[in-house]
Amino acid sequence: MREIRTHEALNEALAEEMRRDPNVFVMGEDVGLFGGTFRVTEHLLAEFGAKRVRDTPIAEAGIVGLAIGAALGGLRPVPELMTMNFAIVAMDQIINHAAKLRYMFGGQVRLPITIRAAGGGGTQKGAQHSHSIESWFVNAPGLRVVIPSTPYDAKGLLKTAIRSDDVVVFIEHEMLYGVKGPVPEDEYAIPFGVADVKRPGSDVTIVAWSRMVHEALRAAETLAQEGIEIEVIDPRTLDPFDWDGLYASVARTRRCVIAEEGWRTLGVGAEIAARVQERFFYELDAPVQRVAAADVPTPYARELEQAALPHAADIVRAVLKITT
Amino acid sequence: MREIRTHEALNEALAEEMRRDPNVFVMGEDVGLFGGTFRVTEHLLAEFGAKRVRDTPIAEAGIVGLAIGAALGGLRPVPELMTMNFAIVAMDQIINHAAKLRYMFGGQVRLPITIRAAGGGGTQKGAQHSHSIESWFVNAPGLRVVIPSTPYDAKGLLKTAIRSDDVVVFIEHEMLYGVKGPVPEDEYAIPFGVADVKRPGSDVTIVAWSRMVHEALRAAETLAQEGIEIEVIDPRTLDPFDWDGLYASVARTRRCVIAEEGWRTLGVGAEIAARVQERFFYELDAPVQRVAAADVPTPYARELEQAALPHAADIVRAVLKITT
Amino acid sequence: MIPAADQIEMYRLMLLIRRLEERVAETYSEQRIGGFTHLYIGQEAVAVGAITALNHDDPVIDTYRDHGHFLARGGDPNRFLAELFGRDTGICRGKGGSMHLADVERYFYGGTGIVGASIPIATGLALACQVRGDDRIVMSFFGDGATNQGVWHEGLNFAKLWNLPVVFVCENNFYGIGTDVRLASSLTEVYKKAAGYGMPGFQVDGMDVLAVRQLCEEVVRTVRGGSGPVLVEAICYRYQGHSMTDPGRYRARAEEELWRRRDPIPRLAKTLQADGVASAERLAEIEREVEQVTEAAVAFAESSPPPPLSALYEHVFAERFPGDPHA
Amino acid sequence: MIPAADQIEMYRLMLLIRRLEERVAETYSEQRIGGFTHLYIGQEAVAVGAITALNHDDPVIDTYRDHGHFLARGGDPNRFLAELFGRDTGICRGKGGSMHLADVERYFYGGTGIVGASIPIATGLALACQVRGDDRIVMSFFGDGATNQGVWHEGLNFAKLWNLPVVFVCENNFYGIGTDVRLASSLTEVYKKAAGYGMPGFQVDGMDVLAVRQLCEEVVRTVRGGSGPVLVEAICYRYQGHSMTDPGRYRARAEEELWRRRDPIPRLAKTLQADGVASAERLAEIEREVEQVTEAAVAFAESSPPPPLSALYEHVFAERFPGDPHA
Ligand SMILES: Cc1ncc(C[n+]2csc(CCOP(=O)(O)OP(=O)(O)O)c2C)c(N)n1
Ligand SMILES: Cc1ncc(C[n+]2csc(CCOP(=O)(O)OP(=O)(O)O)c2C)c(N)n1
Ligand SMILES: [Mg+2]
Ligand SMILES: [Mg+2]
Repeated sequence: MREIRTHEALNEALAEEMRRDPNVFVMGEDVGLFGGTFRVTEHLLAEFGAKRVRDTPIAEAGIVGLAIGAALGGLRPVPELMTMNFAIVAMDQIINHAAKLRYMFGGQVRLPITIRAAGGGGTQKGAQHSHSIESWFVNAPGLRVVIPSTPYDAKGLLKTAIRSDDVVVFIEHEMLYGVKGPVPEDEYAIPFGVADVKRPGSDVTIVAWSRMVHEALRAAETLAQEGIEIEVIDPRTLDPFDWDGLYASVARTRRCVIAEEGWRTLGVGAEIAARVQERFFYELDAPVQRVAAADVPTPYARELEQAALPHAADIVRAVLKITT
Repeated sequence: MREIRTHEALNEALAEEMRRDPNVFVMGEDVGLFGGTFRVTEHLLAEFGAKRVRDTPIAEAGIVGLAIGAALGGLRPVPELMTMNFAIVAMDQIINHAAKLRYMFGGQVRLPITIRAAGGGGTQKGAQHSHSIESWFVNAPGLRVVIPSTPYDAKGLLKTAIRSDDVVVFIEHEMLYGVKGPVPEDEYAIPFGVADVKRPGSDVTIVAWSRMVHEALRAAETLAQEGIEIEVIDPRTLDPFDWDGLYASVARTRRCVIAEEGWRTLGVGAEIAARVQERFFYELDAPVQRVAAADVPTPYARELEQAALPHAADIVRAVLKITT
Repeated sequence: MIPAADQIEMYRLMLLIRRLEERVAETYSEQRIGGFTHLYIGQEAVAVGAITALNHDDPVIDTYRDHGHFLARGGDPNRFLAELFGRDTGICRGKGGSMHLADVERYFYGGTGIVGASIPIATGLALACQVRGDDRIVMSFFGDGATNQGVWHEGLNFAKLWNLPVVFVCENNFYGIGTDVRLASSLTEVYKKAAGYGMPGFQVDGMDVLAVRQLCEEVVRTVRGGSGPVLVEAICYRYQGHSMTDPGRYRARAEEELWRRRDPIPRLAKTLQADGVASAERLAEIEREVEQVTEAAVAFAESSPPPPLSALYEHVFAERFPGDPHA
Repeated sequence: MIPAADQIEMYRLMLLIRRLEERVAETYSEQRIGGFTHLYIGQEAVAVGAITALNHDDPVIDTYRDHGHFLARGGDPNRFLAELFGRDTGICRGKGGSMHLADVERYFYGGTGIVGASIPIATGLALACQVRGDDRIVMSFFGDGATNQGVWHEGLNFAKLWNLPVVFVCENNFYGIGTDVRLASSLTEVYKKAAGYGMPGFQVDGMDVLAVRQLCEEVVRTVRGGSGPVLVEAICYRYQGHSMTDPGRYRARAEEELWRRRDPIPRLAKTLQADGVASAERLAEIEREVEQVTEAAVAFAESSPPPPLSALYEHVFAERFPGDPHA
């Protein structure tokens, strides 16, 4: 199969869905002429024109608000907030409006909106530009939360997101845009709520998403040399979450480690750990381990940033702690 | 001891601290002439004047931003955001600025800011006006999070908050303002990070804060009649969290229930459950139970709202599940 | 000139809003309505004058003070009151309440409770109208207080930048809860804020329904013609407190009385009679009709069942998945 | 007239910014600097003209494009470069990096990375100055793009409403990353936006340091005198891409060349000589001094140690508690 980069896979998904449905349109800062800060919207302006590829002012709350209104008016907006850091400026529109209007209005409206943004740290962008705040979106009811780790998943999930009649927060990772992977040329879409076993194994279940899937796979390689077989489960969508898929794995391995890039305290791993430990209270061989970012604003200096963020080595350590 | 209402206790704390320190000032929507939507700032304008009790435009991001600037300039602002729902509009200023400037600037600045707001539901205010989003503030490093349940705690903690050199998110509960309780006339302050045992007991530890403390106490009454002795632990501050205090209780009871008004998925209870289950993996007699709000936007109709929010009866049920 | 039938209908609508809200106030005091309830009494001329200048399919979007606009849009009084009573027959199935009335069949996209937040949403609706090329325009209502909130400015900038068909209607009633507009806004005449966007701004007497209607007809015509957005400021006054729990002590009695003398309903009644548009008998008849509609709405709301508990997890999403709570 | 010594100092500062940033660009390419780094090259006249019009204790607050303002404020080149290198000797102990330079001893309250967010913070600093009655005024720098962000408007409204001593300086370089101001702002002349707040607004040639200085001296005088806030728009151009990773392909070469011919540094050099303020020799001497300072800064940064890992949990809070992570 051909291999393409994540940003190319996302670009294909956008272009294909825009061709399929004239109501789909893209808007955001630098998505047009500039081609997108991470090249995800490259060439779209040329193909679809300025009415469907809209450069906007720097006004994230406005962007999401306009997307909501456009969706109420029958369009299918795919706003880009450039990075997840700037979603914080738009939080009220996302949490209090996009996520709630349908419910408050007793089901009278549909809001087919896919809010795209890049999250994550690792390239020394400092405290204000390194957020992994997926746990907030998972906490608030009314949002689907999608967070792919490979070009294949990115494309297939973005297509599903755009076709969804619900509000999807689609979280990309800055460090994954350039990563290559196999992506079929034929049309496909990946359903929400189906975890992917990125590596099968029998000894310990590692739940990881986004960039941490790759760290988990690296850790699994290392651990395989010690004779420990890791199963790496990538939920791919955090809402809906494939609890059944995860539970099936943990039922076999009886050990679970969660690896995420968000802050440890009240990262998504807190919910997973709470549920797994409750559900498998009598079956688990060891307490669930969480590998996550240090509870500090992300520092700039490379050494400090690396110390703040979780790595494969931390996952290996967590696994060894509960296997030896 | 005299009994006063929560809003009166908070009002006393503000007045006393404003008398003590001329740098302390209050700002917010309707805090002056109107006396505060929940009467917390009543009479302050008359005593301290319009320079220290500042009515503001409806611009929460601006309010928090001004508070940050004022703190950088040597003042000690106590902004009120009226309700926690509107804090969402100001999230970037709170999370990305107030919480991070000190760290990003390598410790060059102090930010003695107490951001007050009322949270919670229960009076049919609907989806946009019923938030308990303390878990977001606990997730983000750099904020102290205070959430009292009684007039006594409210006063003592607000005084500590105002004297603190850090950013404090001070969460009040709309339904508790009118609740009376004993408050000494003499000066006192309550330190952060010290949980309060609101009722001692030996069989099950219930962790609850804000309004849910009262539901937990009600549940404890009911359960006492069944011969089950509940220990109700009120952390009072969620950051810093008195893990030692909680662990000491659970070490004795070996059973833990968490009761909170926030959404169940990734409420603060997720973190507590994850930690308690990890820490007491071999000691717990039963899985940790969480009592929380249904994962839906809060509905308006009384019957639905009551079904969405957690009650004493739910706590009783959770306790019985792990004791019988 | 506004057709006679329209003038009479405007009278009926203002009276309907007034009488229904009087019953809202009563039933709120009896605790049959809960939560936040913001009365529109005093400002009826704005909603009625402005909304009747629209086509029936022009989208309208609103704030929490939405009773008047909902009813002026032709919303069903029964389902209106049932919503406030939190009943399953309410326009939002009892899930929204007073602040979140929406009636999508009537292109009424609801009340929102976060001050200023509806402005970019209105602008997005206008974008949809423009893109679809269906000749519709949007009307967005908000208070003076909203014009100091950041998103208000973001919305106006977008609207002008993209030349979108939207009429922003500010109901300047001089207060945001208890805060005087002079304590909140560096420009107290809101229409002047349009200048910051190169947008035309107009001011109108919001206690005079015919004046509002006339200005809005003109504005609607130019906006529908492609002029781009316009800001309209209607000067008005709310006769009650900010919400049902506000006694409104921050306002001088003399000021209140001044504005009560400008009550838009008797004012229109007088004009209709003076102009020979409607007789005193005709007006009395309308009053009786409105009373009947009002009583019927109360009866409907009272006799309606609450939403079933099964509704709790409904309408969170359009599509459900096995992982969802109580799916 | 601006004193000769000041003019020479302004020349030195502009040159220092230019040369240091050239080394920043080099060392960034060598990956000795990481993250986002936004060069100020081309806009030096704005920071230098405006900041030298202030007293040393007037607070300044900034965006992510903060090198020029930090240095114009007299920030230490050594600690500047050490910060960009992520060293413990950096002005923020290596925790901030290029976008978050702060030097509180010099009343420089730092760069922030969220567009527009520093505006209400600047306004709050001005409130502190007013309340303390210490005669200081605040200067707030931001780009054209920031003026479309909601908090920008909130900040300006507060500032005017409370008559706060703050000068808002917009550096209009016609682009927000790759987006032309005409695609982002309904009013492309930013100073006109002041009208929405009843605030005076001025425009100045931001490529002419003497013009910037002159206007700012006047503005600073009136603001210090109690006039309330003022908005200044400096028309300027950045010669490099938006950040070190942006090749800047969205701009026409002809446009870039036009602006390069207006380079503020040679322009001032010419004026200084023409006016007999400084000879060619004196300017060459300054060039040599600046080179030395620049080389010393590189050496200092290079030879400084990274922050110790123990710094990771430091500075999150002023006060620590047992429950804190790694307390
Ligand atoms: C963002 C936000 N902040 C605060 C509030 C609380 N609040 C509700 S209505 C209101 C006053 C609004 O005044 P205005 O816009 O003039 O409308 P009016 O009530 O006069 O119709 C305030 C402050 C809110 N709902 N949303
Ligand atoms: C709220 C927010 N949105 C988006 C960004 C990404 N971003 C960084 S700089 C920039 C352009 C800013 O343009 P302008 O204000 O004109 O300043 P300039 O870079 O030209 O100095 C953008 C969009 C950001 N940092 N913050
Ligand atoms: Mg008002
Ligand atoms: Mg710019």
